[in-house]
Amino acid sequence: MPASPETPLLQARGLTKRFGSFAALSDVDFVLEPGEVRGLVGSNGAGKSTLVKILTGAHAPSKGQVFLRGTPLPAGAPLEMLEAGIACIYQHSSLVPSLPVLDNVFLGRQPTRRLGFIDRRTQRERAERLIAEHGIEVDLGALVGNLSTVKQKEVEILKALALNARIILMDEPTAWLSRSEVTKLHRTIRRLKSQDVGVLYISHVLDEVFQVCDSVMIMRDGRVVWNGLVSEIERQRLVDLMVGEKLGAASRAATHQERKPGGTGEVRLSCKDLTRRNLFTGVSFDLHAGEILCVAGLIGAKRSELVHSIFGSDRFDSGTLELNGAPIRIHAPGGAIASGLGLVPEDRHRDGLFLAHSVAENLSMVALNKVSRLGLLRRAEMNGAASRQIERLGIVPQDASRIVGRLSGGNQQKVMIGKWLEAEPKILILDEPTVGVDVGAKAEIYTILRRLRDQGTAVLVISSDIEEVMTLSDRIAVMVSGRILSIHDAGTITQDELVARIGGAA
Amino acid sequence: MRILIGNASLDPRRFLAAYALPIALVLVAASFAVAQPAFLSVGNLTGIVHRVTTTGIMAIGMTFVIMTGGIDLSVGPVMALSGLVAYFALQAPGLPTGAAVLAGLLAGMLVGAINGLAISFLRLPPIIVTLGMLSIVRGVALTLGGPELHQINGQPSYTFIGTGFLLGLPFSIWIFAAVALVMIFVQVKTTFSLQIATIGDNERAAYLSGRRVRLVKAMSYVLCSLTAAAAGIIESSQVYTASATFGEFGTELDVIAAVVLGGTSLLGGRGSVARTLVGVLFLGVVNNGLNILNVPIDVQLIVKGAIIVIALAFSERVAARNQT
Amino acid sequence: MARLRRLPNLPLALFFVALYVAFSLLSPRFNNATNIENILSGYSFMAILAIGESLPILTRGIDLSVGSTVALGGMILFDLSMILGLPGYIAVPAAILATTLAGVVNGLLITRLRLQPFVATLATLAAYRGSVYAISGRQLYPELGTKAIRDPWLLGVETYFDVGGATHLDRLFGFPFIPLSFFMMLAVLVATQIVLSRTRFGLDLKTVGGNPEAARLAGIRVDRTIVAAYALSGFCAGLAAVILVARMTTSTEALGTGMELTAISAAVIGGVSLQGGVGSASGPALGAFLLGVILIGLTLAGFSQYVQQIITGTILIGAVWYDRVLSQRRRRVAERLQGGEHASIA
Amino acid sequence: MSDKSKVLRNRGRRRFLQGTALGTVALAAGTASTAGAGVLSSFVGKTYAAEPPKKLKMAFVQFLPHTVPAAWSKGIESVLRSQDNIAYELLDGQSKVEVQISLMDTLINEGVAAIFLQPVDSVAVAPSIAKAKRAGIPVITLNIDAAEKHAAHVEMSHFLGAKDIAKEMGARMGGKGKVAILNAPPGIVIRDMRTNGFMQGLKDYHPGIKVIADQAADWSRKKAQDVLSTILAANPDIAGVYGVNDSMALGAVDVAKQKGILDKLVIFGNDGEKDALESIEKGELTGTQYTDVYQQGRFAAVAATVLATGGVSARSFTSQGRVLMPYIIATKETVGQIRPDQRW
Repeated sequence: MPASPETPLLQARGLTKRFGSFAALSDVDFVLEPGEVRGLVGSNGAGKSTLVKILTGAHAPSKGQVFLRGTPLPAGAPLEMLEAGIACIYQHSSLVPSLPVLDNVFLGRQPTRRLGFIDRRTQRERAERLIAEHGIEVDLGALVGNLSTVKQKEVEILKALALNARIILMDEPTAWLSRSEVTKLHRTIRRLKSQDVGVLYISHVLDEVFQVCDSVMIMRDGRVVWNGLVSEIERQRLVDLMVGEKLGAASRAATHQERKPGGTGEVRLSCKDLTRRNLFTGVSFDLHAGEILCVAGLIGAKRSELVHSIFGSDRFDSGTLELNGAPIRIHAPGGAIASGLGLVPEDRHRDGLFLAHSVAENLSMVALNKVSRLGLLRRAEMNGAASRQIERLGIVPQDASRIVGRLSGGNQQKVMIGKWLEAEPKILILDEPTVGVDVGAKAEIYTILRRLRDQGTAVLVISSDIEEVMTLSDRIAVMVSGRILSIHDAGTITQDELVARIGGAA
Repeated sequence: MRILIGNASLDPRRFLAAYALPIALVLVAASFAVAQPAFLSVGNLTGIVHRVTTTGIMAIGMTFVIMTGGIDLSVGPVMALSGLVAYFALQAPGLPTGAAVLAGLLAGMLVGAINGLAISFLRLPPIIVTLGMLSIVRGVALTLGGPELHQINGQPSYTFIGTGFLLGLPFSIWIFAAVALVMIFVQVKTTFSLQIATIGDNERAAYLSGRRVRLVKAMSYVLCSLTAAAAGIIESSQVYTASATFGEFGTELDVIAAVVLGGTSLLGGRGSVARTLVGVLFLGVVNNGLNILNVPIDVQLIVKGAIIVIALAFSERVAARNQT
Repeated sequence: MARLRRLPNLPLALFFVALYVAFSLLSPRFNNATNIENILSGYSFMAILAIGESLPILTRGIDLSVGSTVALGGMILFDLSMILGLPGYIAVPAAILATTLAGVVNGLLITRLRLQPFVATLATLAAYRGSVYAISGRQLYPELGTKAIRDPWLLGVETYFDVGGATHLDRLFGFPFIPLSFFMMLAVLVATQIVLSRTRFGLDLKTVGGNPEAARLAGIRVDRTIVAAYALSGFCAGLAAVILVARMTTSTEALGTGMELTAISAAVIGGVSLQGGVGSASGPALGAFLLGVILIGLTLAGFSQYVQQIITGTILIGAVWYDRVLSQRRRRVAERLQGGEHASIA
Repeated sequence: MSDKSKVLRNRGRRRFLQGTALGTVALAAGTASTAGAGVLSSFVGKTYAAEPPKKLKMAFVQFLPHTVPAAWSKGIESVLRSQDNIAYELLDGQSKVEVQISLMDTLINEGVAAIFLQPVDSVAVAPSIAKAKRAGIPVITLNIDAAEKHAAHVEMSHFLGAKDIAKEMGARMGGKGKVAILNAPPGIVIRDMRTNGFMQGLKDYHPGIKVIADQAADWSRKKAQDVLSTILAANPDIAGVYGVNDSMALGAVDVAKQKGILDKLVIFGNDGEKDALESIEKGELTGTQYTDVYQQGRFAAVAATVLATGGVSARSFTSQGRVLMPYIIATKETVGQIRPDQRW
């Protein structure tokens, strides 16, 4: 039945969620109209994820009620929410790696014939129709686990579309997407708009919010602090509302900083045509002490593979690696660390953190020898080091014994970086250091990296976020499908030129 | 404090979570004591400890393996093997007892090394590797010693291990206590056990943090087999006999049950030797109580199963309640 | 993330064939009709058990209680037909119902009490064995211990079909008589295979094992699925019990001791991943018969009983290793094609 | 005491002699008349006459690795070794019925000349035995008779043995007092036979004696130690302990020694393996049911030889040969009769 003008498509009234004494969400109201794209922004821990969880039925609100076209929805009932047509694209994959794409698209709601037999034909037809409609390229037969992260995201979107949902929640949908794919996604969103689907769009990338959203809702400490049309608010004010005045200023300051191309001029690490078959070829560059070199490129340009090969957690077939002018061969991360390298990996949950362990334990895992003698732990020193890093990185809560799994994304990211700072590497490589991190934390991370640089550390950053590259880099290396296309001093290349080159233009 | 509940605060709910099992232990023990006062007699209490020495020592080693997210089903036959090797070493003229014991322990460690290599370097599923070794080691032991019982005569220094007394307590209990204390220290204080736990938590992250993941993992299996070997030697000297049929099927399950009862998750990542010991005592008390009340075997098994379920469900509940 | 392994059981099948050929060369008596008949009649029940076991494993669980459950089913059959003198067509369904319920209990312990499957079924392993002792007709009426079950409906399970004769294949070569138990195994195999590959339930099983969170978010009734998995495992244990009792014309309290480990080995050899989400029905069945072929083959080849254990263990590890090598090669290829992330270390 | 023990000794010896006689007679009855000769000749180590050209294979399917089947195997071998046309092998049932059955099938398919079988259960193996008969293969069962009639059965009666133990034990306890049984979990018939026999014995001869504890110690000496010391904690006034096998009885002895109550306890085992006999001689273990298991194996082997080579087809057995092994309740007084070469 068509939504009558006065009853909104989705309405939340006084949503409140308490965990023990801590209120993750307090008294949140909002409405979502058909064909509306509503942005939802806020720092990590502002309560965005909690809100999403309530809307998907993963959590039941402690107080408040959600209405679909005026009719109240049951609390904490995933299935009913789905059947009501509320789909969600999560930050972390909700796919089954061991199943083919087709099955994942219809996960839990395969069209079935009698006796719960799956109607393969209908399933495939519907999937193909969707693919055609939304111009998504994916092999329905492939195992999801063998797909790249990007493809997996597309499958997730496909999955949501397959529900022909009236409402789609997107939690950081672009976190792992390259620029071109983001635009593709936005096209999809506009199409959904035209089909009267309501979209709740959560993102830390403010540009996207301004590009795609009609209205925006700003959250802080579990409350909605601003709510209105995008046209009525300008970027700076939004940032301030999100992170509070102080941090806002910090992030402003972060954008204009003096650059030091070539740093101290002393070459720390130099790659001489590193090659790994089918991945990257003839990669050569020098990394100087006291500079930040950003490797810009699209996801899938094999930048992660490159740095893992450098770091020894993966191999390369040919080429040489020189450390301070002397050629070295690194076989395992242990060796890399011993010779002063550090690598902050891309996926903090898969590669970075010990979620069941305390902040202190996580922070000391790389520089274990610093907090131990003869294999004996020194808890005192461990906690000392921990509180030092907590201080330095502004990790909240300031509790070294807190289990990392319970921290917000931004703080987890900080812990992961802090782990490496403890080891005081001469060369620090960061792979997408600010993915899924809010503006405030971003700014802080930038400041940290700059401080490192100024202390003479050589910093290599891999980023798909053009803004980040432009903000952070002293020099920019453009990598396209496994090759370094060119290296520029910051300031000698404009954002648009960079975008063009990343796209593969000569 | 920290020994039992790591770095948990004194928050009452967490406290309860941490002490769910000890509390359950006390309750069960109390009810047995009511039903049969003799349960509390000094003799019986030391009897309980004496009974769990071998299982307990093995459970300590198993804790580390399970903390890595692995499991070791091969401990039973290792007991038999180490006992036999020690026995044959004792037959060698002029070989000191110490050397014989060492030989037995080495045999065990060899098995552990093979487990470790296969699991951490060939990356095979632990349950299958150790299941295979379960039958391999048994086969080796039987080829070595045959089905006969080899009596250990005239080896006072060897039989002292299992049957001697020191300050009024069985010597094997002292060994148990020593091992327990050392391993608690190792688990709480050393980087080794921290690495073990982190590997269980996120192996790849540990690897990328420059940890020598494979080595550490392999070592945990060596350690586990070592404890099994020690248990085997203790048993063989307790019964003046070495035989390839010792450590019969089911031993490994008892050991694992004790570890899990102690709250070590089979998914790895967290675990505590001290808690394992509580689990060991728990099972010991249950067995002893059921014997002392002369409960028939069928009821015994059912009750044992029920108690395990209840105890775990209880601590699970408490843990879940303060899950935020 | 569940470790990814595609599984055409091809490598296993090849290994099986290779082994079969090897044994045939080693001992003349191995590759003959009688022996094939022995393998079929001696290990079909184990295949059924392994298929059943693979369902809980698919959900990232494990069922250690199958051995005791078999004993439970067996003893119930024994009591019903020996003490109560009930005919097979009542006793058999009753026993299977009981073992299925035993499975349900496992499932409930895991879902309701949130126990780890390993522990829950470890506890029931003890409890069910205890129940077997408790209800054992052999203990209540010692004289029954020396009497055989004569119920035709029950013993009917232990019949053989002269397929060769019917199809005249036996004119070409010595064709084995096929035991009914083998056809039962085939039925279970086909049914399970269809359920796994074609039905919602099968997919839910894999989803629950492959990514429980995703399953929950997709609105799949995770708990119900898990309970069903253990129930089916219990059901298969019941079938196995029926076959065994029909073979032995009695049941013993010790029946099925250690069977769980054999079943698990068979399942894992058959490519069922202990990380959940990955598995088939044909694999475990093949694995079970592989184990049978090994035992019989080594016996015929005249290996000492103790050396046999060593070889069996080695083959078990070897099979998994070989499978791992292949799957890793496949994964690498897949990455090349997909241009995905670097091979994970874990 | 002294004259009482004299009585016992005499009784013991008399029974032993009876037993041996009975044994040979039974053997003769059970097998072809040539068997007697076979027995003798094979004992003096001559090879059996009239060898067919091809090597015959005989196999022993034990239930699980243990001293008793090991000794049987030795006994069997000692006879078969002397006949170079016979190959012998020992197979292990891994204490699993299904494995034992599968091994039977395999041996039948292999067409062995004879199968020695230690059945886990008298009924469970019956179908396999029937199958062997159809294939014309004689099956000789050891200790546990099968429900299916077969070639020959060589047994030491567990029921009667346990019954005598109860009698002997009661006599030494003066017909009253408390007894604890160190038992095995159900699942092997022997366990039931012995337990029932023992209870029957107490009922018949010493109704005054109470069994106050019957606990499973899983055939294991270590478990027996723990279980008994637990039982003792609750009932310090126990006067007798019956271990359903020697290992468990010896476990009881360990405890008694350690608690220094050896003289207060009457401890009986069952099987009669050499460790137990030693312990009896040392005056620690009170007694056990002994039979010459080597001999038992030899009898079986002889029967098998006769059946396999004597042209007697397994099908033609309407009544089965039955060798009742003589046993004695070995105690400090009688243990002396057991020659070193009879100790296993």
